[in-house]
Amino acid sequence: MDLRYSPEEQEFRGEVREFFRSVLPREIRDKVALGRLPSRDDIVRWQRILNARGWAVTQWAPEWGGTGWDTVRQYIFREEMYLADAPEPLSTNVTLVGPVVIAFGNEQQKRHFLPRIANVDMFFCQGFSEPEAGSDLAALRTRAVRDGDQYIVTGQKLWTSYAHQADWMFCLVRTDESARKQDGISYLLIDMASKGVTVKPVMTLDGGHHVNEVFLNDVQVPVTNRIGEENRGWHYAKFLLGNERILTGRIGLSKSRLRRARDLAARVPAGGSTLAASHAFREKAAALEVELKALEITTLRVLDEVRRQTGTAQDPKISILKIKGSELAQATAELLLEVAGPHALPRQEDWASGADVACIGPEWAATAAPNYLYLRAATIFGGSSEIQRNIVAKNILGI
Amino acid sequence: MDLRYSPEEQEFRGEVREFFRSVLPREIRDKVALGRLPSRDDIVRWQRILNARGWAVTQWAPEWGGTGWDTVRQYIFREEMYLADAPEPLSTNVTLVGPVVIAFGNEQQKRHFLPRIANVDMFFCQGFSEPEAGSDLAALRTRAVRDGDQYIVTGQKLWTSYAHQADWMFCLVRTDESARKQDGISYLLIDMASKGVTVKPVMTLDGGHHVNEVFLNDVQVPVTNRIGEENRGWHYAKFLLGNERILTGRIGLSKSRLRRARDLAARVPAGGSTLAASHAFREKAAALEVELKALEITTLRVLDEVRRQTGTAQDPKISILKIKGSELAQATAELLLEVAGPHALPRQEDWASGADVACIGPEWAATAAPNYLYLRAATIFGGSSEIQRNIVAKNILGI
Amino acid sequence: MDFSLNKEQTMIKDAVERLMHRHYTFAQRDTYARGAAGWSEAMWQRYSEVGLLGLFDSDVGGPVEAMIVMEAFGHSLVLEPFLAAVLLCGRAVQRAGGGSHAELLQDIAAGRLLMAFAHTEPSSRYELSRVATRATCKDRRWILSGAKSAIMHGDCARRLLVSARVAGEPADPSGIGLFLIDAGSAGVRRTGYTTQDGLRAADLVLDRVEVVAADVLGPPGAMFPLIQELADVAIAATAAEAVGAMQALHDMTVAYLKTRRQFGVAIGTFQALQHRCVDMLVELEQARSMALYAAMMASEPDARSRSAAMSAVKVQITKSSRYVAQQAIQLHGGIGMTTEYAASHYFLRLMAMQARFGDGAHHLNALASIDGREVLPAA
Amino acid sequence: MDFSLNKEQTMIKDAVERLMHRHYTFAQRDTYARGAAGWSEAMWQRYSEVGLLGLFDSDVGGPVEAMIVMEAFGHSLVLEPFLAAVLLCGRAVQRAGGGSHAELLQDIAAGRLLMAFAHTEPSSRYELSRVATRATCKDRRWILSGAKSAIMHGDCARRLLVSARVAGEPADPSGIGLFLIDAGSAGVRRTGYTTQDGLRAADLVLDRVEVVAADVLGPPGAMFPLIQELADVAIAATAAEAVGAMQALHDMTVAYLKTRRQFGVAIGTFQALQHRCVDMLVELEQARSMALYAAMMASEPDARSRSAAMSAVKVQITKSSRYVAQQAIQLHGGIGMTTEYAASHYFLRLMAMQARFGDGAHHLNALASIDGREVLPAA
Repeated sequence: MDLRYSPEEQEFRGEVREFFRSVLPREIRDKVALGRLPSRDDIVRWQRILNARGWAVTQWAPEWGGTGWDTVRQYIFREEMYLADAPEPLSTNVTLVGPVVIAFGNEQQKRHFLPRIANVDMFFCQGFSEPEAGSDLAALRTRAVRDGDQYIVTGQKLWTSYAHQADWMFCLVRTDESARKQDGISYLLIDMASKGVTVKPVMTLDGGHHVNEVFLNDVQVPVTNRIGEENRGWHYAKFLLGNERILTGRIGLSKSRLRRARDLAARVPAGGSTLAASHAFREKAAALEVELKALEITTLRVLDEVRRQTGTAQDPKISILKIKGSELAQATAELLLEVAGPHALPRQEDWASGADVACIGPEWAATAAPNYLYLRAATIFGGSSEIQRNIVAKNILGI
Repeated sequence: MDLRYSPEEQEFRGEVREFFRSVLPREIRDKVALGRLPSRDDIVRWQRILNARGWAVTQWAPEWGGTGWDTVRQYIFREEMYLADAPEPLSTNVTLVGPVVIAFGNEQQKRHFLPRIANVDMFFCQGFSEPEAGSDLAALRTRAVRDGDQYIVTGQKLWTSYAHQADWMFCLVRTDESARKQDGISYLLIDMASKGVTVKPVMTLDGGHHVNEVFLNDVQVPVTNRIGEENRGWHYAKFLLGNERILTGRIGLSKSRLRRARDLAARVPAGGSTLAASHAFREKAAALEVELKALEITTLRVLDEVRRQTGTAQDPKISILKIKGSELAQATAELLLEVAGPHALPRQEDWASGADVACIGPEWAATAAPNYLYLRAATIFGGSSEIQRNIVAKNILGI
Repeated sequence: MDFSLNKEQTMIKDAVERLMHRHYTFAQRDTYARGAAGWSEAMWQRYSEVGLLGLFDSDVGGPVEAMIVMEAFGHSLVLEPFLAAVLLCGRAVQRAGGGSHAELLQDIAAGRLLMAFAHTEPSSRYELSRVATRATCKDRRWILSGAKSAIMHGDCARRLLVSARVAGEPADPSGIGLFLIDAGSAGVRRTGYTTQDGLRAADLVLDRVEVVAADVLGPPGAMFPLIQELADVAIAATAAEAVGAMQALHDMTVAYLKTRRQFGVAIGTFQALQHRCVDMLVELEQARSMALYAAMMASEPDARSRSAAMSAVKVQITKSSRYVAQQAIQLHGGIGMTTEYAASHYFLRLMAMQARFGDGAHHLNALASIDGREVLPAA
Repeated sequence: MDFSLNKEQTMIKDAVERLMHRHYTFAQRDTYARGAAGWSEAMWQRYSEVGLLGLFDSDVGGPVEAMIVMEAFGHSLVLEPFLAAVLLCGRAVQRAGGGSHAELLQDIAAGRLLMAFAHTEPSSRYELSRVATRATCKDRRWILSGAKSAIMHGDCARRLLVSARVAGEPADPSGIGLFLIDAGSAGVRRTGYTTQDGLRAADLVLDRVEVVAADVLGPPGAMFPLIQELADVAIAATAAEAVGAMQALHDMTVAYLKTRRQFGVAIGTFQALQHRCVDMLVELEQARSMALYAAMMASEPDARSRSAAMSAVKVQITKSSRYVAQQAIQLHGGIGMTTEYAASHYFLRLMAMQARFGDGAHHLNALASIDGREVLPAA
């Protein structure tokens, strides 16, 4: 047992850090550092910079562009990415659809889609949730009816991040009404330019446009765009959830937020000195740092088990990473909100969304509220904390 | 609306305060102040002092010795009692069995029992819970079979406070096996000296002897000791629960504990000064004081509604008093434990139980742990916090 | 000790609730918010008609009346500048101006004059005595220079009540004056904007703004006690507003749990969610008690006791608001995240309140700085 | 980065767990606790036989080995003086005594000698450098006078490792020495007692106790760094112990929820209780991670980094222990309150630990006193 990073791992960290330092465009970095949303162009540009270095799809199988790094290196890469204020690689492409195509797509699909996914020549969004299928995802009702070599897809998706920017959507649809609800679902790739696809923005409480309703009205989807077998889509989607959740803790991002809160607190007056000198603030920050440290080690334990193949994606610890990671993301955002104080009051959704407008009050405080607000979704989307607790309870209680 | 105490109420407070100051025996006060258990003799002695003044059974109907005070005065009386470090009047007698006899007993029972209950000539314990009937109290299985003018009672009671000191037990027993579980229960008064009654101590995690198992083996109970109608006992017991819960918050006691924690923190070294000077400690104490103030007003709101007969004992706010009151009792006890620090380590259950033995370490710290420990029961006994939440949920959600 | 309302109070309550019921549905509110002013001039006239705009006057209404109105306003997330113009500026003018500003007061009560309280500054955060704006006296006029920020409804106010330092260091309680200026005066630059909770506000830059002697409120240099009183009035008012908002949010959440179905049942049948609703109610009732305490203590003449009480109020209100608002969104799930649904707007109001008149951390710190076996005055 | 155990570590783990399985059921433990010593001499010999009593020796075992043993001990609530005699005193003698105390070390490892670390005092609370016991040098002998309290297993120790001040003010880190005294020496008065968690302890009064030069450990006046190291070792050890205890308590609670029936069903079917169990698990896993962090950082040579890390460990362990222990009792209901049932004993151990080597508030305060963008050393 040696819980220190090995010299090789430390060297790797240095290499990654230097890479981010040298190639991350300054205007993108500044946006991310200030908590403003990168534009679609920023996302694509950054992903292509990573792809050019061979680091866009690090977790993929090496034959499709993956780096072959073990889980600990993947973690280091992510952590440095957050600390460098770099945007994440586009998660719908990299973490969600790519691995499904690799695992369950046929040769032709892999050759066609994977390079385009890696380079964001196709910008994907995820069509899973529906108005009546939120926490109970398998209750989805969007239907796909076979018609020759096409599916005719009709239904409605909700909470679809990036749908207004995406070229493609990977989508769960019901192909068998008579089966048990998990067993009649298929996994389709849908071209957003298809006739019958309508995207309607859903504005969230931060004032941002992150998510959408997507209406599918007799949309024709070639059967060749189905990944894997008909009616097995639920199992494909579920198969990869574990791996996704390991990263959803986003500890590096929370650490970076905490660091930022401490830096900024030194600028904020309080009690004749600064907020950074207030003991109560310092205890709050220290308590968060402790919890983040603990969660970081919990994460590394899971990653180490995955690396040594002694663990599985069904390990309840993975739900713990999601539960605790989302709480700490919210807590660090709330600390930043506290630091911003009255400077967080002006509502300036355009500025936060990256538009080229003047900022009211100090820039460092202008996204404290929208980030705090949008992060309320961290414990709701991607399997709510209540659902995670149900999963863990089932696994540990066996009831 | 005037939320200040009226001049008459303040005068009343002064009178009560002076009374406690002048008549509370010093050795009893010292025990209570140090968190040690009063003995049976202390309890009886104190109750008789109150009774001599006419203040032992303040909430009872005036014809049976009550004072006729309104609910706000009852509250002031209790608060001053706690702040004076006086023991409570014996709750089993005063709050639990007495009001049931008054409401549902016949004339003869009232004349016989009430004066003895008020003066603790009969020391009562409560025989409600059973091993298989805890939160699900109505599932009790102790049977009473009619045999002429006797009941033959057989069964087992658990968590019976004071059973080892009591002369009498008021007891719920099943008299009809065939009815719905709440409808086959009767309310009996049982002489603890009866043949077939065995008391076995149950030691609790504080090391104290507070509760017992009571085995009832073919115990003969005269039918004249049944209060009210046969099979209506559950409803009698339930009828009075609301009134009891209003007081179970014991805010005065928590306030007194908080005051004590602040006083003692001034004696405890920390960070080159005292714990009382530590900002973190001061914030913790202040936060508790705020919550106690809020709960006090919530309590007074309920009492005011009861006084003006616009409220009922079914008001979900009453469960809130129990939920929050027990949490604050625990939180203040935990703060005292923190103040005591390493001085709380010696286990000296005899000293805490009032025995005449030497105390290890400072006396002020010696009961911090036992009090904290026994108060873990505050959220379990008398309707657990979970049960209270179920009750409120039913009332507000209507599901 | 009496928690009942008297006849006049009951009438005010009924009147406000009737106005809200008729004119302040979520859809109507949305229309007002989208208007140029960001609130409804028609509503303002209605408030005036039922006498609400004169509630700064202690002969007409005290803290209990303010509480009644603010609770109803919180319940409907009212957008109009009642707190800023009436409770704060009206009161300030009445308390400090004496008879000389009777006309101002009539105009306020009649709904003809909007004022705003321009006290907070870009670097003052929550410290009431931190005033860097300077007022210097020259030929019987005062010249004001400095910056003010996050002035509630400062964008629409015709007159501004500005605090400025006539002497002393930036955080000195003594040496602060209050000045009335026209928003259109030379040297006033203001930037109006919408705040997170849909209210309007403004930042001001004052560059050698002239004030005549008649527009000086009270003795310059000695106005800190009044400023502190106004802050305490504001805390009491927002406490009631928060209670109204929390009540509405709790009701909404309970209703949602009864109707939303997942896994084949109403999600209100899940015990974990039920218990969360109960804990929200506990927090709400604790907050309500502290709003009552605030109403009681707002007229306390001893400034130290009053401010300590208001700190306690803010601590509880912040804690309760945070829990109730966060859980309401969580229990609503995705729908709670959208601005189409009312819950998010309640969340925003409850969040924004925390950054006005001192947040929970600020006030807990204030309480912790008081010595004593108890830090709160007795009820 | 590697979380796996090597072969020797796996062997130690198996050996300890085998001992616990065979000889440390709850009933057996109860017998040991009721014995005169309050623990089992036979177990002590068994520990010696499998080599555990030599684990102070850095050639034999490091922090990981200590963690393995302490976790198993926590799981069974072991009563023997392993932490006091082996991890603390053994280590202290080895680190400071050099070769001159080789015999002592052999005796410790063989189970022939029990020692206790007499450092804390009635007024020291959690401040490591607050030592009022005085040592004065006279004719090449040291004379010790003062009082020590809450000395873990100080009642049975034959020799005591006593800290005393040779110079400086009461809280001065410099000026502290470590002295070996026989428990039976003239001038030693000790009061033994049981602690809340069933361990034994003693308070000591030292009245002009003489110590010969050979029994002085290291350079007198410069022993604070070693004391700090011992405190850090103790924190790492109790972290592992707490994890073992929490794991046992969590398992016990889950098992109870499956069997206890109320309202006609197993109470484990109630979602609110299920979720509580999950939150306990979250806290347990967070604590386990920090116990691993402690094992890693215990050998960190930089004292500041090491102590900061241990403060973080104690903060997390305290938080987790508190939650897991309190919820375990709550979920057990009445049965959890009784000493007949094992849960209460776990509660007591987890509670008592908090008052040893600094509670959560003390260590959070320590962390908050460190400046920097991060206060913890990187992993």
